[in-house]
Amino acid sequence: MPLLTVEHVARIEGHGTITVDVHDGEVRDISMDVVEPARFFESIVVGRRFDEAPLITSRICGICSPNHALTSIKAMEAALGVDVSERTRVMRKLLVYGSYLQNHATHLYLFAAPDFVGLPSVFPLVETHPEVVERALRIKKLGNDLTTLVGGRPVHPITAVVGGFTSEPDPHVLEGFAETLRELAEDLTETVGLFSTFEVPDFSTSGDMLALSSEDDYAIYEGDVVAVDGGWRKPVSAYRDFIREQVLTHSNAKHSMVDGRTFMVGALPRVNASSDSLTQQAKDALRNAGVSAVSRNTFHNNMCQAVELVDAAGRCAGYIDQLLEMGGSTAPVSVAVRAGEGAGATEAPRGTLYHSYRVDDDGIITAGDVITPTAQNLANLEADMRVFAPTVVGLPRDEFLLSLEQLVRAYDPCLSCAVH
Amino acid sequence: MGARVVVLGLASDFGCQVQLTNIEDHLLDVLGLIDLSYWQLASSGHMPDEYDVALVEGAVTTDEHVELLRKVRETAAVVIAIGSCAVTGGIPALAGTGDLEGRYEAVYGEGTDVARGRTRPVAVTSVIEVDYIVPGCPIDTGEFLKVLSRVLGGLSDKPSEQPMCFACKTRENVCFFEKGEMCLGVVTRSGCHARCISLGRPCTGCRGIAPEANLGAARDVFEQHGFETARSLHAMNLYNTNEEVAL
Amino acid sequence: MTASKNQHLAANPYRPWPTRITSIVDLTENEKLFELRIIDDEVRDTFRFDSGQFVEMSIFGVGEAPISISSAPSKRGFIELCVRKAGDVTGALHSKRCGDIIGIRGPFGRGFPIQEMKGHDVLLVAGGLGIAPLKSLINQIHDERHEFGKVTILYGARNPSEVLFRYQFDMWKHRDDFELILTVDEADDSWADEVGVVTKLFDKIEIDSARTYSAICGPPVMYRFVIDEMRKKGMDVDRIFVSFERRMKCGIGKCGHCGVGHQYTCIDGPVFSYWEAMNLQEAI
Amino acid sequence: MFFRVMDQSRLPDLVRGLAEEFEVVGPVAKDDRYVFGRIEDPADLELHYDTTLLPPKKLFFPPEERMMRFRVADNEVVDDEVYAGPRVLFGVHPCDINGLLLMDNVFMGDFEDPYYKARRENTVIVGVSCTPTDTCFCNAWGTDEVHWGFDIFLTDLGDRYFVSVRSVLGAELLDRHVETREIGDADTEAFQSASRKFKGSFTEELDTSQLPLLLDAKFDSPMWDELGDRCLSCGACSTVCPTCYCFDVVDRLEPDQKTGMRERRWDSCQFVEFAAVAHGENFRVSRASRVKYRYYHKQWGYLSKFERVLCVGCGRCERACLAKISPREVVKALETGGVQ
Ligand SMILES: Cc1cc2nc3c(=O)[nH]c(=O)nc-3n(C[C@H](O)[C@H](O)[C@H](O)COP(=O)(O)OP(=O)(O)OC[C@H]3O[C@@H](n4cnc5c(N)ncnc54)[C@H](O)[C@@H]3O)c2cc1C
Ligand code: SF4
Ligand code: SF4
Ligand code: SF4
Repeated sequence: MPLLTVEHVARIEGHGTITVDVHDGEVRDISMDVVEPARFFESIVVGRRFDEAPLITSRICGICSPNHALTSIKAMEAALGVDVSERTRVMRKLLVYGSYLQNHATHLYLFAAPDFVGLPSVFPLVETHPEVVERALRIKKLGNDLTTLVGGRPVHPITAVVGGFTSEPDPHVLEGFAETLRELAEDLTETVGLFSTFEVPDFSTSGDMLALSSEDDYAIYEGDVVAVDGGWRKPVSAYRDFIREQVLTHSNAKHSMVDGRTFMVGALPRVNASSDSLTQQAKDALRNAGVSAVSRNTFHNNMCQAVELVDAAGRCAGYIDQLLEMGGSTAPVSVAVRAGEGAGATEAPRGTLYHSYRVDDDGIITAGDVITPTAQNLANLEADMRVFAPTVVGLPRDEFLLSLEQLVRAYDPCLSCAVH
Repeated sequence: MGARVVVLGLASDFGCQVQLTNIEDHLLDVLGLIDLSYWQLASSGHMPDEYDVALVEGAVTTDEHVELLRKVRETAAVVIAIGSCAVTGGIPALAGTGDLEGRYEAVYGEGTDVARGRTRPVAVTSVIEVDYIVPGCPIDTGEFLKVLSRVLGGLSDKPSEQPMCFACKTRENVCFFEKGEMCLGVVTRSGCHARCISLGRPCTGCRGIAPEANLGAARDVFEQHGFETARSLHAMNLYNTNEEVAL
Repeated sequence: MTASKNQHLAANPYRPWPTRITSIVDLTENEKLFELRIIDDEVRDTFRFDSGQFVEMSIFGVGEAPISISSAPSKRGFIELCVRKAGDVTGALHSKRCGDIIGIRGPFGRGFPIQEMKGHDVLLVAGGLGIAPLKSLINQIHDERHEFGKVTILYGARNPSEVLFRYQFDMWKHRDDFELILTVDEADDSWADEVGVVTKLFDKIEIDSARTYSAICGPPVMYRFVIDEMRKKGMDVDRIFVSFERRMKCGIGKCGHCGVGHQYTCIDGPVFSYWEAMNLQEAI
Repeated sequence: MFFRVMDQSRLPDLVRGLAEEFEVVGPVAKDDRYVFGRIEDPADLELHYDTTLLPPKKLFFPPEERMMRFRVADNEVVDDEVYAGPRVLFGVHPCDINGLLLMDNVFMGDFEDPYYKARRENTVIVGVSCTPTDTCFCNAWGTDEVHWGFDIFLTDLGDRYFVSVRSVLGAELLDRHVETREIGDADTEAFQSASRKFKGSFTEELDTSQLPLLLDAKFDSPMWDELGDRCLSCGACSTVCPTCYCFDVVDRLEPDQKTGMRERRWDSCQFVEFAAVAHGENFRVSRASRVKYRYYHKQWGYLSKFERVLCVGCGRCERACLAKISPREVVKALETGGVQ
């Protein structure tokens, strides 16, 4: 019986396998198995000190580590009743955007783009399209530089701790960076241009879309959770009530549902939820790319990531101007250790990320919970595959499987996150 | 043609592999020197049967990992362990302390069988002999380039053997012990330019215990500054559960 | 002062001079003899050294290693280095071919007191690779044979395959103006000379301690035993000369690595009289 | 040497004036300690500092420094220029000036070190008097006084500075940038009483007699084993020492493996590989032998060449050493025969 598999799907973060059961040209079953081994993060934080949580959980994912660190910090601050300065909040937003620039550039150019030009990787483009590769590296470096500037290094930020930052960038360097951001705006717009030339299947996801949303900003660091279809808005602290996790037998990652439905998180849901808050340049880019702000096409996730890059550049330059003007301090506020429980969320490049902890009187962690974007997306991804596979099953085997891989990569999954 | 290189990830957060892509300024130079034969993160394709250099990231947590490593050791002339997970077991090895089964149930609930063939997590270096190490969580791209250049030039691995304080002093940091905070720099392998400490954060020991560290003397230092041995051991265990660290 | 003799060291004593390998002789499995020619005419023509001095041999990208000059000072235009493959730099040198360019800077250190030795009998004792610096002295004595009295050479190696410069020594064995005794720790069928450690050879030689200068070079463990034998023969402590090997990074008394007691091997040595060495802590 | 008097209110004029011609480096605050850093504004200058974390040696012999660039293919030096811009080092204490003089013996004696020399010759030194802290013991070596090794030296007399001028350049700079006046008897008296007060404020008198002899006589003393057990082999002592000059040399290739640079970095005799040679031989394997060597070299090795002890009593190593191993303790132990 033809059981087709793509083992260790390439150009995604982590190890996953697609298995399709095809009979007489008909797709009987399809699944995405996450074979990435579990590292038991929720269990290993137990018994560690409260301030070690961000450091440990940042190691869930080396790709979006700034988000894990910050989400963990926010949860811990909620548990311990710590308020941080406005300046710290602005710096943290910059750190999240560092993560966006790094991740979106890597995913779009290194992981997704080769599909559209029929290549196994981006490396052959070095010969044929050096300008594209150079642009990709420039954007990625921009993200790395921003993360390093604010967090101390590109992966696993050092300076962000419960209460604030242990070190601040030199104002001259910050100023220079804002300059660079403005100079590279062109690269970002061209990225949207490049992706709008790639044709994507006409497809519509069946799940709901969840994202953070806030009144006054494109919500990536704070806000409430909104369900685009469900039409509701709920506080992050209630996430364990509205997200239901279930353990599967075929995968090391759990699946999630809201209101009994699968759902999607990520750039597309964010744009759906907050398109009004995008910068003007980003709104223009979205319009020029011909993507509607209420698209339900999963494949448009890539385009929305590109649009978020345009948004990020303008927004970060603004944040830097704000930092240079505002005064105040990011020095960690002192933390009075006490027993408590708290949750936090940020929008990671791949979608909403939740952490929550309980600590005892000595500040020792007694329980931890993490729900990552990919863990939320997996059920929806499988549901999408079930709908999408029959539409392409007529293609030659390799092309059929590649189409499925393409759908997987549209979600930009991070499997080591999903399992953690 | 350059050396045939494969990049393999075991149980990890991919952070070190990401660091490999973070060599932006030199990525093209490096790619020009080697023949990158397999890298799941960056390219479609299958693991080849023959190659010269294997870069291994991540801790060993399953039987398949152990098998894979044995094969890698037989095939590759040079094996490089990159990152704390591979070098000392790092954060994933924390799960190896205490009741592994219990952790499994704590995360997945009782009675499910998801993670097949899992073993107590250990470093790559405790399963096979490696030729070069690039410690750190994550690795430093500069240090990686240096090691890679030694590999390509056929030179021996020369990781630092000393604790961090020397480098820390060259960066003119005020010692954390002077501020009443604990710092693991006194026992941790240097080579990172004391980056964390210079950014205001005490060393957490991600590079592993320095072979030349004087642990007995360090215990006295911790105690003299008000940190009981149990507390300092707990801190040291964050990245070093794999080694029997006795203070 | 040697430094002033060699003008090329004045501007930047750390700068190695490009030097071409003009010949390579495989001596044993791990040792090769390299003949080198400094490319710059002026530097080459002004390069002067004493037996017992060393150069820093440099391969860019790998590093430097201090190596004694094996050829005699009288051999002009070329210098010879006898190098054992011991690690990265020496390994890289071993993989070079004839015609390749490496770097050298020097000469450095204090060599054997050749002027003092003239007019006296000479006893030279080498163990293993220690023959490398002594070879320069031996060749110099050979070139100026009439300046010296009786010349005795004792040379020990671990086994016959590790005996260096055998072709040359085999020739000399038949000369009556050199007494040359070779020994190995472990012999094989091909070996017709002595067997046993080098100290055992002292029973076989006659020396007039009052008119003899001696030089010793070999692995650190050898010194004490050889010196005991010499003392038994009544030699003065200030007429016995030893050459030390210590780690070095500069060769010019700055990097601090080669400290031995209160001295530096690179500028105060590597050749010390035994009297000096006795006054150096941790020296022998 | 000639002398002038300068009102303290004039200090900013001098600093600003010097900054027009030179890069000015001086003590600035870092956390609750001090470092030698770039002075952009005279107000940044902290002349009432105790000791800087790193001594001024970092400005002449940096922790990491490129010696030359090379090309691999033909083993050729591409560039070994030393780049040393004109600089003023403002506000150096007598111990540190003496420290530089001791370094000069090594780097500017036989086989002149072009890198050190270029920076040294391009740096104007302005010294400043200090107040001993309880870790200072420069009085033990006579390095509490400084008679040369500076261009200008400012002795603090409260409202004014007693200015000693050592070099022609120092005189010219003073003349060019600040208003000073001739010294009067009152100034000289104030200067003398300041010196007396300074000399009287050291917390202890160290008995350093017969040190070299004691080092040899007690070479096998168990005191070294006790110190060795305590030593962390971290090398902090050598890093912060104004007179420790050991270095390592390493080659680094560019990622294309075609060119590269030879660099030197500070090293420490407290590291185990410091005295290791080929074939597994190591002349100082034990920590005890390494701790001992540091003092042996400073108090005897260097002395045997330059007739001075290689320590200026700045107390930096004592503050930096988490094991609290210090020259004072070693000297006392040698005198009395045991470690506390
Ligand atoms: C004055 C002097 C004369 C010498 N003459 C000769 C000679 O004629 N022929 C010869 O073959 N060898 C000679 N040597 C020894 C030679 O210098 C070392 O074998 C060489 O430096 C090892 O370098 P490497 O890079 O090949 O080894 P590495 O890879 O650097 O190291 C291998 C081993 O050598 C040790 N080592 C590293 N650097 C040095 C160093 N600078 N000095 C000593 N050991 C070091 C290391 O600790 C290690 O154990 C001499 C050494 C000295 C000090
Ligand atoms: S203990 Fe930490 S802060 Fe103190 S000197 Fe060592 S590395 Fe630096
Ligand atoms: S003496 Fe102190 S500072 Fe020096 S290496 Fe030993 S512990 Fe470190
Ligand atoms: S040994 Fe210590 S007191 Fe003496 S100069 Fe060096 S750091 Fe200062």
